[in-house]
Amino acid sequence: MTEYLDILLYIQIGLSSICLFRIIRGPTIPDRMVGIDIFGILVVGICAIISVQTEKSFILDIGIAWIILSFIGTLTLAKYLSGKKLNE
Amino acid sequence: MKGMTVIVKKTTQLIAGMVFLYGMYVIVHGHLTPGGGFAGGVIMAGSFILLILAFGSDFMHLTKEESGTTMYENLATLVVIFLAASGLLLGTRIFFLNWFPKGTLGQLVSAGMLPLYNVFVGIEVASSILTIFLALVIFKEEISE
Amino acid sequence: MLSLIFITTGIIFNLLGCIGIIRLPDTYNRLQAATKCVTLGCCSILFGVVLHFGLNDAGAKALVAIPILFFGSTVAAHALIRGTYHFGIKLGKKSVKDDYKEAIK
Amino acid sequence: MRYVTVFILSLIFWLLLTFRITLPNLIVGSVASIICSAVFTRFFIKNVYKLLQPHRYYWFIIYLFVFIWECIKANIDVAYRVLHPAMPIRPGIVKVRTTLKSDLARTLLANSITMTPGTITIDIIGDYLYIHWIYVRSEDPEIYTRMITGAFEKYIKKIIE
Amino acid sequence: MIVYLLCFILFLVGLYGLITSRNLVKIAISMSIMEFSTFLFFALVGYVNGGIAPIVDPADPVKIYVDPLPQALVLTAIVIGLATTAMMMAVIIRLYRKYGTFDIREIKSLRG
Amino acid sequence: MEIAISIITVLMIIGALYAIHARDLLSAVIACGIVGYGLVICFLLLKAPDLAIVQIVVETITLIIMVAVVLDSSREEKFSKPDGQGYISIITSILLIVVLFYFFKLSVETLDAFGSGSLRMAAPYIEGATDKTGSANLVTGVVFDFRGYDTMGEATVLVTAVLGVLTILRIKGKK
Repeated sequence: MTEYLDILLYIQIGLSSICLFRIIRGPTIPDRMVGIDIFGILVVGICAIISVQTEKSFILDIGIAWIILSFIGTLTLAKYLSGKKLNE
Repeated sequence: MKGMTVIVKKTTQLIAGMVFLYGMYVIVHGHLTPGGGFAGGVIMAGSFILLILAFGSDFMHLTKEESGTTMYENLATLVVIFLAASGLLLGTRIFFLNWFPKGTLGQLVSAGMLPLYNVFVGIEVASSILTIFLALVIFKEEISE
Repeated sequence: MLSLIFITTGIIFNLLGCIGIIRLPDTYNRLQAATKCVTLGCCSILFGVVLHFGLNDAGAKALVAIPILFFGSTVAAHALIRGTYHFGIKLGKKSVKDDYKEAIK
Repeated sequence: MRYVTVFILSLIFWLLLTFRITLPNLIVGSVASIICSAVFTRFFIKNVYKLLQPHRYYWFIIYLFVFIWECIKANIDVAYRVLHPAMPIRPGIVKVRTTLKSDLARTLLANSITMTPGTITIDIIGDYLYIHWIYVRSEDPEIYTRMITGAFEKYIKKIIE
Repeated sequence: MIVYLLCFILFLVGLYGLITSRNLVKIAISMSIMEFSTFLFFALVGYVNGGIAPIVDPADPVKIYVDPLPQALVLTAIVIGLATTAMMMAVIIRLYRKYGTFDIREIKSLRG
Repeated sequence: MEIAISIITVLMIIGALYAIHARDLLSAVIACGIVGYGLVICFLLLKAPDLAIVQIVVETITLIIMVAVVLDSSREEKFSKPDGQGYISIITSILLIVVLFYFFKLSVETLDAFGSGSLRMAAPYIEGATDKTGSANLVTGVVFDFRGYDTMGEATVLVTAVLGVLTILRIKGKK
């Protein structure tokens, strides 16, 4: 069972490299923002798999913190795109 | 129209309180789970940053002269130094003396004075991050060349 | 054993979403495929974690994480696609209809 | 009344996070919830009496099952379009009229539309929702309005309004 | 052993950017990358094979733990890195308001 | 475990190279953000959850501050062919990199193998921490009890940074 979860972990890390490919290759600015947003959601899955593998509950705390801060970061980038100052 | 769309505003109203409470959870459980004063303080500041991003800066009635966050920051730093020096008041010669009763390992009330340090460091970090954000983002128009 | 099935299903959905990031032609379609598939995949993985731990502290944390992830990612996708339109990115070559152009004039 | 509601919701969230009922935990949770309700009640939604009516929860559970079914259909649909060698996409932005009145109901409708087959909400102006669709199935406004919002609108009207 | 060399290569990439770039924001980014490689090296040195995270579970106390001392040092260093970055950004935005450019050599030649 | 960390470190190197060579400043900032997020995965795999949660929050705040700085500039870096001074700096950096890499390679050979616990200070801290501090999280025990002076210095540095930012930004510039 541990080896099976290891394989899933490697697959998830490989998927996050696809997001890096889109960040480097993407022709416009919004493509890169899509890449960093998807990367933030994928790592929550990595946290969940590690918490199953080690049977500890505190890894899920990091996952919840990651969700909240990724939301704040994406809102900042989206507000940049729509052409406003950050305080309007 | 001030701020972002209706969808972002309504969702932010529902989520911001939850973010603030989660920051408090990370601070208070700093000696049992990962986290502690620094991470929880930044998450608490993040809830206010979220509200400012969604609604614009007018709704909190911030005055341009003084926002009052630096006061909390300096007070919290003074309390941390006073707690560290409280070992000297008892007659010993040790700075950072942990003189509270320890309690049992793994419970919420344990580890002596470490939760108190965590709480005040958290308040200090939250107000300082919020001050940096306000100074760099909102009060930038005040600079005149 | 049921938890492993849910986790594997989530990984397969994540894989489809990432293939969508590579293959689809313009920004709007990429955002659609990626947001839907990856969000449902991660919700499925978290539900598998709930089934694995049962109802104790770890299971409750995973159960709290699911609605936060759901609301956060959908609202982030909405803000991002609106910003993309206002930034001036054109729709793709295959698109057939654009009603939003008259509305924001 | 709003303060009491926010306090109770915060305490429930705290107990879910910690998941142990002892006396110190209850005291610390109550203090944290009092601070949270004192700071954040100003920004909470206005009308909280609707949370006390039990038939809304009944409709909410039925809505949840409908929503999960639609969500799984959405993913299979997108997976088909991604894996097909010719990529059968036909994107466009359409305009849909809604009959819901309150802001919270419109927010829930927009979030639901974002997770269903091939659609993302772009903006709300007046009574109209602007939606990006990955495969525009028809050109007639009546037909696509019923296709997009038909499954959710009646449940949301019973839940919130 | 290959991990240590990759960590050093990350440090050298940051050093290359710090010397050759002329933009003030890119200089700040290069310094961030050098900080990252240093943190990674301290965390690598403290790892023990088969160890678990340094949080004691009272139920079964006999385990091998990862070394907690480098983690405490890096925890302090990350916070100081944030303070440095904020200070640097304030200086950069002040210079942009004054001269209207991020290029360090144009700023040097304006003088006055 | 070593293979996974190697893969992520290679990804971080590619991201860092792109961040340095990008023409657009906003792309450079986003690439720097993804290098920091990759560091968080390394910390998660290396069993350091405290560092992971602190690095997440610091990275996001850094991203917000950098976006706020880039927001009201022209965002484009002007391209100009490197002149004499540019060539001199490139040649200097390449020489420095070769020399430093040689010394690094020499010093790596004296280290122990990965995962053998090279530092020998671990045992006293782990033995004494649970008895002396009573804290279940050993890192918090070390930070606030054994190394309390470091933490006090860190708090002071943060206060000083805030005062410096306010002082720099509040001065009215004169014509």
